[in-house]
Amino acid sequence: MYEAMYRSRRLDDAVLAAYMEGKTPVFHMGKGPLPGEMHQSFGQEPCAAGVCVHLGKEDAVGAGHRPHHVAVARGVDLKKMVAELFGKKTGLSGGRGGHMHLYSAEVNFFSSGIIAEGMGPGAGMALARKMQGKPGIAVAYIGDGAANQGAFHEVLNMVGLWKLPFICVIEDNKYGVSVHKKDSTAIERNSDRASAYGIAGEFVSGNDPDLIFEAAGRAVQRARSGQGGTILELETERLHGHFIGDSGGYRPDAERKAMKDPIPAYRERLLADKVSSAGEMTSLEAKVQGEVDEAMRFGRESEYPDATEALKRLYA
Amino acid sequence: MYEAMYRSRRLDDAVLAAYMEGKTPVFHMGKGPLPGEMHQSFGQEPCAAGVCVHLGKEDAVGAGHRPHHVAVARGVDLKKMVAELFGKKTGLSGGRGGHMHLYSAEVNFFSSGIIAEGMGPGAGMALARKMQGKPGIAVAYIGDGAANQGAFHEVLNMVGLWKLPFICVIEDNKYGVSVHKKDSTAIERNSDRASAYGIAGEFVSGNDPDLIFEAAGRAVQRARSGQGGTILELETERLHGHFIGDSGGYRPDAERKAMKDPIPAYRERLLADKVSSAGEMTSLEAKVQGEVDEAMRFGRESEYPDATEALKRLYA
Amino acid sequence: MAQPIPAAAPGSERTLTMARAGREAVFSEMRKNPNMFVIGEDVAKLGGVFGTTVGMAEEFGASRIIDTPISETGFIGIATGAAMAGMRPIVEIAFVDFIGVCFNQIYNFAAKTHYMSGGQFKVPLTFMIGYGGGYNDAAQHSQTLFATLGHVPGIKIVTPADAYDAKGLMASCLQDDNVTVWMVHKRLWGLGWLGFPLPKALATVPEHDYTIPFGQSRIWRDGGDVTIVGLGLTVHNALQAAEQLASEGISAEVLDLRSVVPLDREGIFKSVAKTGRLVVADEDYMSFGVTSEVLAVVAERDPTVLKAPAVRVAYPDVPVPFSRPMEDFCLPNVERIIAAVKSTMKGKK
Amino acid sequence: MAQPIPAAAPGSERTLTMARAGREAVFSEMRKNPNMFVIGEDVAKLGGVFGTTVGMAEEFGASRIIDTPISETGFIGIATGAAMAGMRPIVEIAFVDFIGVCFNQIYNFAAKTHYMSGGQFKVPLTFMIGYGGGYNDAAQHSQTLFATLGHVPGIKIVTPADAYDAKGLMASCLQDDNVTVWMVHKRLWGLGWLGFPLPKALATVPEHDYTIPFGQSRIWRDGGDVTIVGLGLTVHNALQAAEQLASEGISAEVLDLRSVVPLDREGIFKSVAKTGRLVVADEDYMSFGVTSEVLAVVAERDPTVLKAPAVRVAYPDVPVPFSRPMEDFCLPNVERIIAAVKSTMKGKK
Ligand SMILES: Cc1ncc(C[n+]2csc(CCOP(=O)(O)OP(=O)(O)O)c2C)c(N)n1
Ligand SMILES: Cc1ncc(C[n+]2csc(CCOP(=O)(O)OP(=O)(O)O)c2C)c(N)n1
Ligand SMILES: [Mg+2]
Ligand SMILES: [Mg+2]
Repeated sequence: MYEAMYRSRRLDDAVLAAYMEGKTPVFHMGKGPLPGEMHQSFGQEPCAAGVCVHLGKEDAVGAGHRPHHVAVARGVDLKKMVAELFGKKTGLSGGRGGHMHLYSAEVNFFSSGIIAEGMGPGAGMALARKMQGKPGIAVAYIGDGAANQGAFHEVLNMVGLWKLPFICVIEDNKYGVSVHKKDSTAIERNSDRASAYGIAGEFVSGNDPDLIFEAAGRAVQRARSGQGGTILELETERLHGHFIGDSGGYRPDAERKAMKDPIPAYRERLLADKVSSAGEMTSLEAKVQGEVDEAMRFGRESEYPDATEALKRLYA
Repeated sequence: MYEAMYRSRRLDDAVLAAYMEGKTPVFHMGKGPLPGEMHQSFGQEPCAAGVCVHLGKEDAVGAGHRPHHVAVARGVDLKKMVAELFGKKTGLSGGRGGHMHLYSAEVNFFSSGIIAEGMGPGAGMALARKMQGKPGIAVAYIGDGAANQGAFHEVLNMVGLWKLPFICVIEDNKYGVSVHKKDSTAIERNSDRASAYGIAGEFVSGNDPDLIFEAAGRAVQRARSGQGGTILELETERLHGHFIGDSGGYRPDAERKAMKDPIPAYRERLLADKVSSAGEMTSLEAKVQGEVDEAMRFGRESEYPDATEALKRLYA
Repeated sequence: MAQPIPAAAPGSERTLTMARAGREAVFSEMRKNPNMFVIGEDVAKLGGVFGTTVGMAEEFGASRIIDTPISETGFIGIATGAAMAGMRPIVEIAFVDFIGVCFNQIYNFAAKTHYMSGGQFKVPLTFMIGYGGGYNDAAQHSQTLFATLGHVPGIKIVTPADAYDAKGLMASCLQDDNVTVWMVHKRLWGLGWLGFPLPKALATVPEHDYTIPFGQSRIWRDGGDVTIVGLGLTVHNALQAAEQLASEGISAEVLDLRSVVPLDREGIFKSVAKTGRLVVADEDYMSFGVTSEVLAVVAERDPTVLKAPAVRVAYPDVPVPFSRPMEDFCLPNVERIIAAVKSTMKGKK
Repeated sequence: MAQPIPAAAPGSERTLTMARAGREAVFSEMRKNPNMFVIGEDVAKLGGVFGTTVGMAEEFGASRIIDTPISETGFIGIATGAAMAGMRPIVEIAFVDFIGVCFNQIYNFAAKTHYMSGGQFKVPLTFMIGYGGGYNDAAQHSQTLFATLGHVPGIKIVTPADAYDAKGLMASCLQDDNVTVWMVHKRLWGLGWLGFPLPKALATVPEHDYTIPFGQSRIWRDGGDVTIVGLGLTVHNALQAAEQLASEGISAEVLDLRSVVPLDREGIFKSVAKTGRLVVADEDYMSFGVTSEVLAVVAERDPTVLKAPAVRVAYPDVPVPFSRPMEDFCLPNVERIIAAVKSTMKGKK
């Protein structure tokens, strides 16, 4: 899990640096080698690592507009993913998708930019496995804000009704852009909404990889054993703004000061608990850093697609 | 309450008879003096009467595709309403609306034909009263099937969040067209979904006008006193098909046989409890029948609008 | 290009309603393809509000004919995910008027996923949708909305005008690996509750399977003076108008688009270039609609082929009123088409 | 009809971005009308993702500047009901791409309620919506969708091309008793995060209130050889193209539609009748779009005024690709407009 978290973090660090190139002095989202909106995952890595580690090749994962940590934890090819962020022809979708629309058929992964839009397709992949009599479950990631979108309600009712092997992971970072959860959501815990759909609901506090791992294990077990769906609500932390360029000025200072970065904390725990030695840790980190550097170089140096490719692949 | 129930029933009887004119031998929905889809309220009259009796002029009511009993209980002008069903120029909307789109600004009433579409507008009327510092609450009627539509979730979350003086009445007749509630809804009681929105939920079984009256009284009291919204789920009975022309062949015979008509039962109770005498009852019924006959005659005899009116009133 | 219909093998034909013909294609494809299933409201126990799936639950069982809650965004999303995972869903939305509650899932996700994924994921999903008015179902159950669906890229849209096309176009949709929409006018269908269908909507339909290419219009009637373009029900209005016009010595060609997307631009232009006059009849709203696009095709290819201004006989830009005289006034009927044709013939004679 | 802009009272002008000018109209109407309020995502604490409501929460308080959950169907329905009950809501939907999740509440209820109620209920509701691409925001955040909103009846739609029109059109929307949509191209707006706006999008804006009639196009530049119709950002592309063409001796008239609905059909036809050539530049998808309707206007009024085929410079019928070279290839840019104009001039001279 630490590896997946660390890989996502180093990727976001590298992407952040590359993103800012060419966007100064006057910030312009459309300039530079990495243009467009960029929603990063700083602080939310445990939610991806702790869940995806339970998944196998037959399972499916859908993410939303903030997909990097989930894609990384799911094992999406890092080079192709970075190339897609750069809009290169070697990217996952040859540059057609971009940061919010990462698709990797290899690992049954997709993401999309409209709030809660991935809920149905995720549940549909679970239904397909059920209909085909194949093993495999589906996980869809949404944010706390997305839980107030109609699709959430419609899909989870069918998940309960048809006992689909489906997990809705809610990453509760307490904000939807600038709107705090208490100003958007009538109740404290979205996991309590599970009772409206006859499915299980679990809440994990503390953004703790180990606790997330355990709760996710229970949810995956329920799904695999035919006991149906789960709302897995994970308390987490959005360490940066909503997207690069958002200073997050709407957040109280106290709240910001109180923010904890889960990665160093987890690293210390692993060392303290002697799960791995400082030496192993540093060489792992070096290896991951190497992969990220390599992926960034690959993305940068790959060619852009031919402009006329824009008109292709509309239909299969 | 009995009067409102009886009026709605006699209206539906008269409408049913007029509707069948010109539609035989081959049923054609578009033929005859009363064309179009026709969703009647046979059996659901208590849900309207028991709730609307608590409402005053300042309150607002929204109904769905099955609006007759609600419109009648709300006190929509019967003649204008019937004229609208006939598509006449004397109708509520001069014939532009029709059976599913009954609007009466006089009594803050509207209905609409898209499932759960009236939830938001209903809650918005409640918000307007709150913003204007005026008294008044809003009630929106939906069916059991509509509780699985996204609008239900989105609106009730805001009702809970903003403590709007709003009541969502769910008429649970166990069917959405041909689909039984157990095949559409993951849990037994939609009123239990109130806990997902921090509002009150009450279920009333038996299609009993007096029990509905009491529960509605509590819900209205909560709304008026600033305690916020309620899901008021009322068990009821759809005595006929989904619309005229639907034989309801998908319903088990046993279930059909077990259906009880709430109106004669309530009449007996009123007599037994000496709430009113047989004499009073018959004269009341005669009076109501007279009104309905008069309204039907008015609707029939009124003129059709000029065809070119179709192009007017697009904009205010 | 517009093509005549190939004749069916003799003896293998029956006269069917569009409902039965379309259903026949669904049965046939469902039998061939175990990954195909039907999902929507009232498709199992009821057999579809419009009878599209009568008898299917009995043959294919509840696991392949799935009644849903009234949750269009939800089940269209689910169908899309299932399609991405190897299934071939058929989604029924009884009335096109309802797409507003689920449009995002259609145009932002289902229609774009093949493109956005660079071809990694296919979405072989077919919608069966009813549309149209003329039976007093008012503003929320009488719309046509071809252009609403046609304007957003990634969706193929067809609408048959008779039983032969109903079966062939349905088969084409079900065999296609993209998001396809099979739309049929409620009054052509042959529903239990809208009386008898128009005689011309019935057709002799071969028992064997056949498909009709997308984007291929159909010439129902040859003519030299004017081209009347229609689709769905307006094809029949146009045919009636053409007959009356013939008695007045005006020779009208009737072109049925059959596909809204892809649109048979060559077929349209070829016919108008021949006749020199254009009338377009469509029950969808006028502005930014099918009639707009058809006129634009001629204006951008060669406006000089037009001997007179083109005329649109579309639904005016107002909601559908309930009252019969008002609705009849708005519909693109035979009288309006005849008047339109005559206006294009002014001066000539 | 197209009209020149009235000059503002001397001394009462400032040069503003469209964002500030539009906001100025909102502030002014909000002050005049206690029943007016703003509702949408991130409008209060953040002041709008696009800065549309900066400073408003401070002046008008949380009761009139309302942050919502991400529940567009819900809060648009709520805003509609509030409007029916005497309020005047302003609803922000940051990206037009999102209308798919709430379209039903817009076209089936809000837009039709005045009509369906026979005029009993008014719905004075204004949407503020951003649109457009060109900054690599990909398929779900770069669309324009004028025609998607314009095709359904009951909605008035405007889109300003400079700060003067931004204020005047906003005031017209807020004073209107119907559902109105004020749409602005993100790259014209003057957002914090899209660099500097185009210089021509800035304008001297009077401090006093003023309105601009719906359905009145604006001639930005007179010309005799060809009419270039644009709206929003494409007006500026057209102006740049016109300058370059002038240096080559081609005199282009640039007509800004300003309103999508109602459309200034007279204004379009008058200009094309004068110049005899038509190019339409629009960032919305081509088919069943704004370009279709503009060409249709000419084809149905008098195609003989066209000395050459009309040309559409629209967004092709594909989703917006993320990668820069692909998106740039699809956008209706200056080069494409110049090439289009030249194709209409072929033969001439
Ligand atoms: C239907 C829809 N409405 C609005 C948006 C704009 N939007 C993008 S992200 C976002 C906030 C999402 O909050 P949350 O679900 O908590 O996810 P987080 O950003 O916190 O990870 C919003 C409003 C959108 N993409 N789709
Ligand atoms: C969004 C939408 N989907 C489907 C329909 C078609 N439809 C009309 S009524 C109905 C069933 C509604 O069931 P319920 O809410 O229980 O109300 P009831 O008819 O039982 O009174 C359906 C599916 C519709 N009008 N709107
Ligand atoms: Mg969040
Ligand atoms: Mg019901």
